[in-house]
Amino acid sequence: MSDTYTLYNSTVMDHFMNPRNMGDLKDADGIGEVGAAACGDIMKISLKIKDGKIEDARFKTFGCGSAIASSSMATELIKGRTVEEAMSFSNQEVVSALGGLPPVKIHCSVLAEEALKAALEDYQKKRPSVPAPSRTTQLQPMAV
Amino acid sequence: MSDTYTLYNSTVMDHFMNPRNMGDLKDADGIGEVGAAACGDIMKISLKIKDGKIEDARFKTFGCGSAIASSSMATELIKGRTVEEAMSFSNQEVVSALGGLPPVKIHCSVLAEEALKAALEDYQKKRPSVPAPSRTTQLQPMAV
Amino acid sequence: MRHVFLDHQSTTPVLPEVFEAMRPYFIEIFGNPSSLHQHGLRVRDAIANARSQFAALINAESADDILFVSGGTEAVNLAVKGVAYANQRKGNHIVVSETEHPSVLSSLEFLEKQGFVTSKVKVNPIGWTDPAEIRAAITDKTTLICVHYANHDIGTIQSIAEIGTIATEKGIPFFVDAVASAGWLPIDVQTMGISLLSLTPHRFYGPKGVGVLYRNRRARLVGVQHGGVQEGGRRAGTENVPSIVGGGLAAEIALREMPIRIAHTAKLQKRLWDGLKNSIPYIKLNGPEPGPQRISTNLNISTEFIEGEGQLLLCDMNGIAVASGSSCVSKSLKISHVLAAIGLDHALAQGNIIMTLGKDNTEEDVDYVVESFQKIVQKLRGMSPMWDEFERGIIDSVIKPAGRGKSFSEHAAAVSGKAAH
Amino acid sequence: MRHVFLDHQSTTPVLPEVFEAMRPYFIEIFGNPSSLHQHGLRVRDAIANARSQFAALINAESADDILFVSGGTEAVNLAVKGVAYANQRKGNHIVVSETEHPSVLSSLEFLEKQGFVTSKVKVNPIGWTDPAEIRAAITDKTTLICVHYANHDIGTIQSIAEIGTIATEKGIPFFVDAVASAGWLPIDVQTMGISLLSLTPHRFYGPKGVGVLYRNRRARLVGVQHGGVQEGGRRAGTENVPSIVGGGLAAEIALREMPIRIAHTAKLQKRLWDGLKNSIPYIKLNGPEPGPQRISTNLNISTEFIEGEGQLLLCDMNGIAVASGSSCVSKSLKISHVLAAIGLDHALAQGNIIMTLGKDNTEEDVDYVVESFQKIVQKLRGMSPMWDEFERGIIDSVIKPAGRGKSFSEHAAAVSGKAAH
Ligand SMILES: Cc1ncc(COP(=O)(O)O)c(C=O)c1O
Ligand SMILES: Cc1ncc(COP(=O)(O)O)c(C=O)c1O
Repeated sequence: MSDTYTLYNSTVMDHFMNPRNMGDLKDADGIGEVGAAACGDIMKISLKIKDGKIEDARFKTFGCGSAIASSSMATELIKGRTVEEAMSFSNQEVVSALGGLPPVKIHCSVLAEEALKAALEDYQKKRPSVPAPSRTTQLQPMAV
Repeated sequence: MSDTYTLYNSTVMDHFMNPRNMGDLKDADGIGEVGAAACGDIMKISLKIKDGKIEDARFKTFGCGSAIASSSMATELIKGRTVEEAMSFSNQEVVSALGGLPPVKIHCSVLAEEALKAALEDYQKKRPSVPAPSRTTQLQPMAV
Repeated sequence: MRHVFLDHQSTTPVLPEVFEAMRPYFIEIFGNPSSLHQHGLRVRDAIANARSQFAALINAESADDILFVSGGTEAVNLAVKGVAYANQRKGNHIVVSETEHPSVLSSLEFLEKQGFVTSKVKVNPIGWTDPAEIRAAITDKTTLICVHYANHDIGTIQSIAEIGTIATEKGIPFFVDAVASAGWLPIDVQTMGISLLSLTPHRFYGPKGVGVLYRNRRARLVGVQHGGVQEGGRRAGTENVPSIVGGGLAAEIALREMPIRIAHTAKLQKRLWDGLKNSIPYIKLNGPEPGPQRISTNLNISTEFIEGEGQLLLCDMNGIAVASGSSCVSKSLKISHVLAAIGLDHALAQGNIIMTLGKDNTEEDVDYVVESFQKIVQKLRGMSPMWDEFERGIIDSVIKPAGRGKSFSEHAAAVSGKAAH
Repeated sequence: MRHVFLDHQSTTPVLPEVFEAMRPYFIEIFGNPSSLHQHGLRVRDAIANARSQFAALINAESADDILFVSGGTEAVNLAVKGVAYANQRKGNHIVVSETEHPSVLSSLEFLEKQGFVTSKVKVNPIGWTDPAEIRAAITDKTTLICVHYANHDIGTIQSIAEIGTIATEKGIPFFVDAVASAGWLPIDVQTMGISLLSLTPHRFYGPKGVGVLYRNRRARLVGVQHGGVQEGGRRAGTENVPSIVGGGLAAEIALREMPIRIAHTAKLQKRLWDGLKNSIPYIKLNGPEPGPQRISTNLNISTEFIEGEGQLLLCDMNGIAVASGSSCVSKSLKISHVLAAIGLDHALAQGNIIMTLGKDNTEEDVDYVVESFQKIVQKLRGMSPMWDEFERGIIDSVIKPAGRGKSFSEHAAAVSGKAAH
């Protein structure tokens, strides 16, 4: 076979094969770990925040290719944003940046949003002056 | 295509393609015409009988290949037999002589037996001294 | 000996280019489309392409409206049962024309055992279903209307667009069995108001082993072959990839060549019927005259005083492949229900021959058939007691009654002791 | 890059000689077997020959006991529904093992809506159905017992002959789904007491588009695809002649080569599992150990702390084609019901990978897979929060519990706010 056939588009495959920001952050300012009840995926995002700005982000994901790609993309997108901006982050951004996901895999991008929001919540818990992030979905993320 | 594929075996095909004794007999001593209710076939057998012996037999058939072959074969088999012998003629003889017929076509051989018996009946009606032929099947042939 | 295939209604050979398109999918590209690796993903693309090719043939709104099944019969079964079951809460009544293919009628018989009710709408003597009678048969429990496009036996073209208008107006799903017409008649499911449509490419130079059910998204349908979630959950089972790929290409070619194929077969159809009727007495055309009411590929004739199987066999021995709706030819020993539905005399039904033309038939083929068929009829009439009795004035002709003797059927009933069926 | 196809359970490529056998049936010998002329009669012979070849593969009493359908799924649907409907007056109860293929279970769900009742017999932790439990489930209303021969996911071989003895003793038809085993396990329907058996040649180097239902003459069966009177009235629809012909040859070859194929795959199966378990920690074999209780082609493993789709995709990117029963891989987002039935922890079901061997796999292939898979697991564990948390003692391993931390499932439930399913 000459061509390569893929389940996901090339952007998703690239983020799955070469994930950006994979790992943990030492001394993270906020950590969120969430799970998707639908399929059992688990995603963890760690943030380094300085002067109200996300300086660095890392992820770890137990899940399918699109879950890994979604967390990779989400961390990419979020870096450099203010906490305020990040609070209105939506999974749609991940989907568009990835050039689309199969319908059955959209929940992976939701998981990335949830992990990010959980990390921001965790950050706020430690710094109660910051307002809570807004929710764009119904899922209940949970910080650990 | 090199070979010829046929619905019936080569004996049946031969009797269908080159029927023996096809036609009518002038001044026949007995004529039987019967129809198969099952499929609408019609068969007519004419006999020339002399000194209690079938000297000649002819058929005409409206019906499928196996009906034509059955009447051809039946007239062949019956020629030279005494009326008495002919009275116990059975469709099984036709089937064996033809080397077999598809199950759904066995009724064609029955029709040949019936046509023959009807012709013998017709002959007897004209010569009441001869005993009636024995029936091996339940079908009701009818002389015309 | 010349070989003339005149049984294109039963099946057609695969086009060489269609075979070439299929070839790699047996050995090299052999994957199961459900697999998530290279082998599976690669054939998914091929199947998606075929879906678009079939969608184009019938002008479907979307390739997603094309479901792949194993053949024409399965497409019909899925349409009829799948819609009936899906709408079970709304109603249990189905309106159908009486000359549908057995796949439609037997599916309905099965459903009747489960409490569904069908209304069979009669056809006129050329096999045409009056849309007004379809409308009249509809009740508030009707959940499906089934009318085929062209009849498989006698070639009658039904008034699909008119029936489609009625169905749309009433909001009832309309299923059109186009197995005998797809590839040979233009189809536009959108303008014709068709909700579901069945076809199979082995009727237009594509492979066997695949059928298509078109269904628009407004028509509810549940699967009837259960198992995996192939075809959006509406048809379980590993897809027959090579046939799907080949069928798609056959559909593309059929769409492109349709005008040529129709014109060619229409010309031969006329030549054949003219030749036969001018050289053989007591022969009748069943169904409409060649023209806009009849599919260009089909001729259905009855030769009086002789039976169909004999004609078929002698045609075959002369290199001519034909079919017959006579009872001797059917496995059930019954005449074609279509011939019965148009009220054809039993004697004529017995003498039935069906000749169906294809793109590769020639004028020389047709002339050879006319010449051979004339001799065949002559030979069989020479063997037939009925012809003899007709000539002797004992029985009369149905086709051209001369007012003498009794009818063939009366005669047959008398000699068999039973009415013909 | 090396290419290793390890998904023979999903489908196999057609053998070159099988393709050659099929080739003439597309263009030259294209007839419809229902036709009474040369073209039809010629393919009848070919189909009869294929029937004998399939009969030999399973030692059927007679070639007449072989029915051709469109695939494995249709064979299963016909067996289950066809026997259920045919015996409807005698009873409405069906006994089935809970690890049957979805084609069996979904057919039964459909029947349940129509008033049939099924008893699902549990399997033990390696997926084996105890014949005693089958016996215990039988009632005087039981009209069918369904137990597959080898499981499609975990390769467990069922005690068919023992269940056959029970079925024979009780006079109940016994249907064996052999789609995952025919061609790879010896089958003797006569000595094993099998009344009906399903198979499809695309699992043993034959074509797609054809399935076989064996049924002995004592088993009553009605058709479920309605229409023409093909296959003795039990399966309507124009036959897929090329696939039938090719399938027959594939069956003949499979029978001849079976001992070699079994020995070869059994050796590779052992080498592969040994290689994997020796190089990768926290990996588990699902189903029986390689040996007489497991089909020689199947390995089903769970790699802890990582998910199946990622493993599958990385395998694919390394040229290795595999399958997975994880929920992310299924269209329904559910883990394989077989893994659920053997009580596999959800975390392990998520990490599931199915590798199925074929006759053309080599030892080099196996060694390449072991080497690559080790790296793949390492890469994915490096990305997995679970692996990290396991290493940090927050969660425990299911495969080798160390008595520390909570379980993966507890953890997953905690972070998702819901129990895993
Ligand atoms: C109108 C019509 N519908 C359905 C079918 C069934 O198609 P198949 O035999 O290809 O399954 C046929 C076949 O003759 C047909 O002519
Ligand atoms: C045990 C079993 N039965 C039935 C089937 C259905 O076969 P097919 O997909 O070929 O129709 C499968 C397919 O995976 C199977 O493994």
